[in-house]
Amino acid sequence: MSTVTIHDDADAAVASVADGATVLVGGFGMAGMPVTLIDALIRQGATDLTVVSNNAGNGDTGLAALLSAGRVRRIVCSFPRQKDSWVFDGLYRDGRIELDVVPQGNLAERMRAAGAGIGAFFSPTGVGTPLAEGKETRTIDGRDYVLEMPIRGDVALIGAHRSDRLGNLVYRRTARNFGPVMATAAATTIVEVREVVPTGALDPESVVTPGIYVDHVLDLSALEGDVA
Amino acid sequence: MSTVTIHDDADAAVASVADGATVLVGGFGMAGMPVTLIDALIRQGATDLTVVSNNAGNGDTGLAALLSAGRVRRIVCSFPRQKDSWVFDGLYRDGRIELDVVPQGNLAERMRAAGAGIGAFFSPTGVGTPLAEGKETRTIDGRDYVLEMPIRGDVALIGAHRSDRLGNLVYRRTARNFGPVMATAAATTIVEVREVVPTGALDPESVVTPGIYVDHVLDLSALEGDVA
Amino acid sequence: MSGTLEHLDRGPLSKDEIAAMIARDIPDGSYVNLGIGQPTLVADHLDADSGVVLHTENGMLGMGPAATGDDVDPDLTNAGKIPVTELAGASYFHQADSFAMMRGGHLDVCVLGAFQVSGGGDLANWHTGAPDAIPAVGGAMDLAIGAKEVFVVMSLFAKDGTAKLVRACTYPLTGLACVSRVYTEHATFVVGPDGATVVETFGIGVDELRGRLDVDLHRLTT
Amino acid sequence: MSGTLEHLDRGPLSKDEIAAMIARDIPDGSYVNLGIGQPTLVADHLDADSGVVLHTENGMLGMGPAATGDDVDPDLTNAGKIPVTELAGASYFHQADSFAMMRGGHLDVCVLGAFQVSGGGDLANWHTGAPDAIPAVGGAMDLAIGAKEVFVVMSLFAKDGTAKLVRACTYPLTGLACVSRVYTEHATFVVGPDGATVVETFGIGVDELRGRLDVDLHRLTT
Repeated sequence: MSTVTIHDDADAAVASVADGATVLVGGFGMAGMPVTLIDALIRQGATDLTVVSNNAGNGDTGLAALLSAGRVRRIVCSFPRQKDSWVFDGLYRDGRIELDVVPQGNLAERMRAAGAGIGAFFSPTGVGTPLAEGKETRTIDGRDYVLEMPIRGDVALIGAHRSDRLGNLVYRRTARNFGPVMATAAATTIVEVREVVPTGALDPESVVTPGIYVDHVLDLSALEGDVA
Repeated sequence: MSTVTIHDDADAAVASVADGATVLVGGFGMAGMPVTLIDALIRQGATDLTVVSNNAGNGDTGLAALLSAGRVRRIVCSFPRQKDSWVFDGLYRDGRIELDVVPQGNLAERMRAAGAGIGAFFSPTGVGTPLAEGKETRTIDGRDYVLEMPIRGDVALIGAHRSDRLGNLVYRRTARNFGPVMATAAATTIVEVREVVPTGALDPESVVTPGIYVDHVLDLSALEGDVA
Repeated sequence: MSGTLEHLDRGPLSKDEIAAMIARDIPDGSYVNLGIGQPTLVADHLDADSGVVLHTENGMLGMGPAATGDDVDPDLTNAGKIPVTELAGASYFHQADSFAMMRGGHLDVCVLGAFQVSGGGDLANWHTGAPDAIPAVGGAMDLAIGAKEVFVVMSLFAKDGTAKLVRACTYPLTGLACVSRVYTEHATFVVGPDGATVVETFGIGVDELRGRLDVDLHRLTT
Repeated sequence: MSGTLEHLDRGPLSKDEIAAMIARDIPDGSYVNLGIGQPTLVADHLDADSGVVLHTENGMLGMGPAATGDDVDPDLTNAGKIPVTELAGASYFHQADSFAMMRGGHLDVCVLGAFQVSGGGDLANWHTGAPDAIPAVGGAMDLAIGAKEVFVVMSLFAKDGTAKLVRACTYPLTGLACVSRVYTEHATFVVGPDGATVVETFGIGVDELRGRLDVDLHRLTT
């Protein structure tokens, strides 16, 4: 449905996230991370979450704060260990969070598959490594592949640069990263943008995420207005 | 290699196409069809070609002219039969061309798979139909899928709107269609563009085909200058 | 609705009346793909303020009406290669992305023509199976399995009088159990796992339909 | 080159000298991905007119040097989350497209660090296997199997003196038979199906290397 809801209230934007949901969280490090939506999700209280994200939180804000609040049962990511991943590191060493490490390209492609209606695909990444253990393998045209399954989200929380009122999105520089893929892979996609522009103001050639993939848009410029 | 060659001579742009090559030909109908490159390929003389394209030629120009010249042994396409596909229709009824009909989405996804290093993928399209006969099927999460294999090209001939000198491409409106996917799926990608602009003149956010996928660019504006 | 509506005081629907009925059944704000031919007529009956957004599988959301005069642009066509226009809020994407959108279940409705539909919702619309026919499938198989709801618009009977709503398709299939509604000049149907249910009839009654169709027909129940 | 070059009149290479050697071995016009850490140094040794284009797997081609001062933009980082700059002719793309580019074999060279490399070119660089280590793979496995050529830069010996060029990796693998060249402070190697061949040595001879490494070492032949 093209009935995108534009919000000036972060709490309203994330109101529907349920306990036990699988939440796709955009961002590569802090670039593209939907910090305002994550803060609202912490206030909202949903718990027992599975989070799918490239990293497992940086510093003490954003995804790290959600982990710190004890809301995440399991995290699926490619690169949890970083110099500023102390929140995750502590939870993991204490056995308080499950970790599923997925190579970054397989992580992206598995979410793309979910969004694109692909049932499964053969990837050459990870063949012969511990991350392929227990997975079906096949040799095709002389090359070895591992069968990888889609990763679907109940909800995606992503950050973008601008949205129009139909939810068409443009991103900025490498903050684009996982946003476009996650938007396709979740039943409900919630986006925070720096600015909502009138429909028709975005160049149709340059729209990266068509509004069909977007359900809720949080207009950070309206939010900041409220706060000021 | 980023050593893209910019041509003002269509014959030079297609000089390397070999007999027996698999040639991916862009365009949906005439929109995005690289007519000038195809005309040059006819002059170049390569024969016994397999052509992969959405249609099997329209009218008497472009792909239809290549078929008419007897250079195509086999065509892989989704929609050969159209009101102006008389060239193909005649060859097919005379048994002078092989036809492999592939659903349009599978055609696009199979070329994407080739470009993306995916060994094979399970598609729900075509399950239970004659176009899935003889193919492996599998039920995943309660849904039936058919295993589809990549389609690779030796050469892609595509049309785009503009290129910079590194081969970064932008398209225009629905003429984009198969161009970006074919550029990724061929060993050598040859593009005709209306205009070559200086490197740096295209917005990096709006580049649709990064130059890494492009080998030869024919600058139609330079060509038209020659002709005039 | 309490029971099947039998409109016996009028004749069959015109093509425009069928298109209007389909338009009425498309929820506001839907993302919709209209197939080539008769389905295209539905666009003329969608309210401008319905918020319905049209997808064309050659790579666009936000497609506007057919282009005329100076608006004709060879770079902008629909799936039938007819020049069309662009609405505010449109976007363009390549073929793999366009069919990912379709196959991934993101379109709400697609409207297709058909040679045959079975009571269970099987669709045959790409190939007559005739030995001299040139097969051409285009995006039909992707649309059939991709959209959340597949509406078929067709004449109820072929030119030779054969019924096109059937117990089992005899033409080569486009998709299995994919159609949810069928719109014809004589009647509209819901089809699917529970078989075919007659929603409304026009100039013919359910009992007479039963006599002319080789498929179990249910009446709507309250 | 006629035979392995043994530079016995000098000491081991510095990190900058290693980076310069790698830069020298990257053909002009290559599309290159430089891994986090020591591989990043290679960028400082690429000629501006070499036409080499840098890929960063978080979604960019045409990456420029690290950003400083007012050029720092939180929306523009490399794979190590370091702020970087954009060169003319750059382009941005999402993660699925970025890894399609990598997995699809379109990058000419990637340069990675390693814990271990085998003579056959197996790579271990993501996990020490220690029970208390937190595994983190990032794009390493995709890069290992994706680029046309994978160059490894590493110290030849670990801090405890153990050789890192080995007969068979004991650390968990990143990729099988994927590395083509290995650059270390003491020597550079070609590895692959024919085993390890010493290309050049620095401050040590091939025979001494043979004594310190548990891997068959070939000399370059003319």
